[in-house]
Amino acid sequence: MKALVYVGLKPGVLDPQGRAIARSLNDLGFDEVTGAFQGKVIELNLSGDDKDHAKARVTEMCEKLLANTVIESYRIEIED
Amino acid sequence: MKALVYVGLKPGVLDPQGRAIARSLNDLGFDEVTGAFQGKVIELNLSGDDKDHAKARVTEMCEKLLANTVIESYRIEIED
Amino acid sequence: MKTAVITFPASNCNRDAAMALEKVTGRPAQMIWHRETEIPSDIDFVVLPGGFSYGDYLRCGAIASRSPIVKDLVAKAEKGLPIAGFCNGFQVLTESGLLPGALLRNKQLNFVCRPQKLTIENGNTRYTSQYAGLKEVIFPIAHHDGNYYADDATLNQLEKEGRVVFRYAGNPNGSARDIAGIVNEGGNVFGMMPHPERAIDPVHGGTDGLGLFKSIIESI
Amino acid sequence: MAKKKSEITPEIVAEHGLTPEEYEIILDRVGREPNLTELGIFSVMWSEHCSYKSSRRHLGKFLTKGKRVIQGPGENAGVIDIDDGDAIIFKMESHNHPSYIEPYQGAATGVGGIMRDVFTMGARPIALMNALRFGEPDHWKTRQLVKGVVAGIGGYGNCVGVPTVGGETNFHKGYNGNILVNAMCVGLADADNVFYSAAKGVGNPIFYVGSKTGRDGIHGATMASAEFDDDSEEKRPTVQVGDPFTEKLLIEACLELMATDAIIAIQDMGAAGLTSSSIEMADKGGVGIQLNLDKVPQREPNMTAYEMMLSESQERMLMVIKPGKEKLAYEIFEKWELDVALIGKTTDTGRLVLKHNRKKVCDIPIAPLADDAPNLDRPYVIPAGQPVLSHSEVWETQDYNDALVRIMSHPNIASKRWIWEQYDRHVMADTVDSSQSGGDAAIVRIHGKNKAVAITTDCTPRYCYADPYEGGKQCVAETWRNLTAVGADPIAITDCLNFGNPERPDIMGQFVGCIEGMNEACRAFAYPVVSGNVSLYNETNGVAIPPTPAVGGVGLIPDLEHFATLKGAQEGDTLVLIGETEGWLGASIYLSVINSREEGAPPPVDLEVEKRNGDYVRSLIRGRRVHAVHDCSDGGLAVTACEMAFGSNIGMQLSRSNDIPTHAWLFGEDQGRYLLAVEEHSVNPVISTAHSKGIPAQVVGKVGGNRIIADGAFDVTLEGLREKHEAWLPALMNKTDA
Ligand SMILES: Nc1ncnc2c1ncn2[C@@H]1O[C@H](COP(=O)(O)OP(=O)(O)O)[C@@H](O)[C@H]1O
Ligand SMILES: [Mg+2]
Repeated sequence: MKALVYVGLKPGVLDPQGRAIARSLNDLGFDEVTGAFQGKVIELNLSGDDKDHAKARVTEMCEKLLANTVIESYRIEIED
Repeated sequence: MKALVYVGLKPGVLDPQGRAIARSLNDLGFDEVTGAFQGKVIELNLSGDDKDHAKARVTEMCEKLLANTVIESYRIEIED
Repeated sequence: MKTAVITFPASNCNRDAAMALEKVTGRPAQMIWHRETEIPSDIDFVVLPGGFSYGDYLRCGAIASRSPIVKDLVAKAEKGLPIAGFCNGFQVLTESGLLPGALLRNKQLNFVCRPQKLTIENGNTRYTSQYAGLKEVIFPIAHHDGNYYADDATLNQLEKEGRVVFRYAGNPNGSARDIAGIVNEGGNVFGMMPHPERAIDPVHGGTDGLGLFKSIIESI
Repeated sequence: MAKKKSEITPEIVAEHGLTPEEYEIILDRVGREPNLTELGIFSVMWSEHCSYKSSRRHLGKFLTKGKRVIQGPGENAGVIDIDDGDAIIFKMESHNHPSYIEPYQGAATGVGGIMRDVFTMGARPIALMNALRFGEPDHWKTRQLVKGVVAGIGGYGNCVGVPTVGGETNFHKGYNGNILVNAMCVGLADADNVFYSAAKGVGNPIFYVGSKTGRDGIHGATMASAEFDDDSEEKRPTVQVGDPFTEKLLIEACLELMATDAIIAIQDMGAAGLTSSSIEMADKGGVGIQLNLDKVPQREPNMTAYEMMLSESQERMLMVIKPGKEKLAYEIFEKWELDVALIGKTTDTGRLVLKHNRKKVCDIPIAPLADDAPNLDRPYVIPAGQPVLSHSEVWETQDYNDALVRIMSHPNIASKRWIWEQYDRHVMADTVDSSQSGGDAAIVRIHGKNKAVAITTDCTPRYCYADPYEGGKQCVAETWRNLTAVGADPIAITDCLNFGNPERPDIMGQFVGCIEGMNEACRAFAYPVVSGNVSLYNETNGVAIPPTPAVGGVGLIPDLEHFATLKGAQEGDTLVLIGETEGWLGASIYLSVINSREEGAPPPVDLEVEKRNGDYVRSLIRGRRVHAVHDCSDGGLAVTACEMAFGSNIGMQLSRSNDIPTHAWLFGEDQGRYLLAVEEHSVNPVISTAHSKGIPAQVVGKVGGNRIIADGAFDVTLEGLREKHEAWLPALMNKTDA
């Protein structure tokens, strides 16, 4: 099984990397870009095949390590 | 419109970050994790409403700035 | 007086911290490997050193903060053990929840290494009492992720309780309210991005860091 | 049965960079047709990068011995004795081609590689330096390259926790298609616990430790020896990625094991990875080696023997362990969370035997890989020197304020703060603060002692281009002068010889000329070469880089109570210039910035005068006769005075002491000179003692105020000039492409 964990800064937390990306894109002539946000995807290979169980475990992983909930929120997708 | 750009290391390129994450998860008792890979997601807010055009433009952004095509590959999703 | 420095994989200011402690206490500091599960009960002061624990992978300090030794550290912090984290050590302290907030990527995005002027905001803490009214010090900074963030409520509380110990005079990294160093409610756990341990010898270009170590050692 | 069709076609031989004649030798030495793996091994061992085939005979000319030399060229790095049982181990290496293709990773892995060369020998790395050359600032690629290279150097060194204490950065159109990234590492070891690479003894276990082997960098060594063309983009996937975290663990683990007596031989896996490390160890130890490739930690499935042997995955070491110490080795490496495996043993066959999937996939004699490596005598023509330019052939500016500002904010003179503030310069807490960032040489204290090493890198490619022999001399002399200027005894050098295509006689002539000039300086100063590296084929579409023999010099400050930097000048001090000023403007910064001309003979270096002047300056520093010292180099007296003013944060006033034309007086680049800030009461003794030794010395100005003034020429504020000096690089880097 595979889990995809998307981790991004919470709204309201300044994202200097995202801002720099938007600015550089504008400077490169991509005027249509009105904002950019940078987040992480963590792909996990998991043994086992119980998707619900996996989801619960990955949630625990997020709370314990993968995300810092002071500044970040996360979203999990489980794939086969 | 919104574009999501996923950027990850090409297969075969060393991913030290992913390795450290997998190890740490194992240490925390998540034995089911057999591998981890870390990538980036960049979310772009775009003006305009032509999706095909947007896709072409975002591809150009990836080649010029968002991905380092020497070691990274990317995937683009356009949303409304 | 016994002091200790915790070493994580790729801590790299552990020796610097130990030298500073030895200079101030006259005794070598004990080095504790992160895999240990207990801080010896006779240790009076613990430093979490700077560096790039676990390569700064995932988030700075995140993986280190889940090390076995940190569990015991958290327990002892609650009982009042003085603990200071500098640079990466500060990141480990916020990641482990011993100090509020988080450290984000520097606003300018680049690593920055320079002598940095700081104002002493609270000269009455266990980490500043020996500065005897001095208002400004210079410590080197050297970091990529030193941009202090906390929500407004937390920041207001820190300020109200006098827990903002140092502020940057000329913000080098985008930190909220120019915050450079803070203490916990109990006043025993302290964290800052600058490196006082690199300002203890004239060779370093200044000795302003000594006051910080003297303060905490004096208070024990 | 029909004869098996030949697997190795002439095309395959050519793709491996081997000539038909070289292939004939291989057929003879192996005694049959080699398989692809064996051919690959010969090809990397005989590549320019590993065999030094174009350069070997010329490198042999260098002075390599001296009373402090413990180990000269031939090992991973050079070793010098700095008394009290301490040894300094250092080397410089290029990572030019990879850095052009992927600047961040190319530069990062360059730093990683040079550190491994140093800690392989038992030293803890204590300082990093970097010598960088980029194309024109407004060339479309330059900014991206600067950004990536600087981030890569900082990213790696900062993480490992070794201070990057100095270096140099030049911009010139000659590097538009080939940047140079040269990294130097200095380490500290116990003089009686230095480790070498000779795998002596039969039946000893061979350990692999560090990161897993992947497919990265395959053919890196041959790429580093190939000229670029417009298809170079195709070669991209071979770029390696560095992991400074693992490097840090490797350093600590190796040093921990080295503190026991478990290691017989140790060698990092650098260019040509497992191939060159195993073969060098076996060849030096006079033994054979047998490896089971199934045991090699692998990152990807289905790797072939060919791929494993040629992979350039980073952060890997190979070592021969004493029998019985296997358990200890495992324990230490596992503690540091590194991959470790026993992959083979030394044998008495003199052959390299590889097994993979239970089959023998390689069985070749080791000696020919080293002994029969091509040693070419390429034809060369040393270019004729350029004519000497007289003062009147160089246009004199009518506006010296403007000229000064233009020179102080010129790419090659402007502040490089934007770069060095991204490097952690103090980690390890032994960097002498006042020595770095713009100083002549960085000073790093020997941990726990009151002595220090001084380190500098220098090269003036425009001089080397104008006259390789004089330029070569000057590079070595400038490092010697920079070490002297901080009060150190210069001890030895490392070098990184960056040139174009050696198959062209004019390029080969630059190479030979530079080496001969360097060597003459080394002999004059008893200042040997103890390690180095050669990077050839720095050429794109037939355009070669300017000849760039970067030199890294190391000196000793026996007592940290006695050193100098350019930062100590004080109000009321007198400026004294040591050395003769004729006003040499050929090949100068003034000529290039103000006249837009790059021509003329470079300033000659009189090695005897250089030595005499330097020894005197050092004695003044040791006798505490001076507040600040700065050597005169690029841009002459004016630039030297401005830099001292910035460093000391105080104004300077230069006054005429001769009657040469103003531009030559202020901007001439005569060699062997030092500017001193001297306390008033010491001025007479300093000058009269100099004169008694036949050393030119004269008062050239005063320290004080907040302006920088030269009589009859310029008059600007210190702050205004500093602003221009500081602004150039940030402005360049913050600009974005239109
Ligand atoms: N220009 C040079 N001057 C002096 N020694 C050199 C020079 N180039 C290479 N050497 C020496 O040749 C040996 C092989 O160098 P190199 O192949 O770069 O080693 P490695 O691959 O281990 O880094 C080293 O001992 C090095 O110091
Ligand atoms: Mg080597």
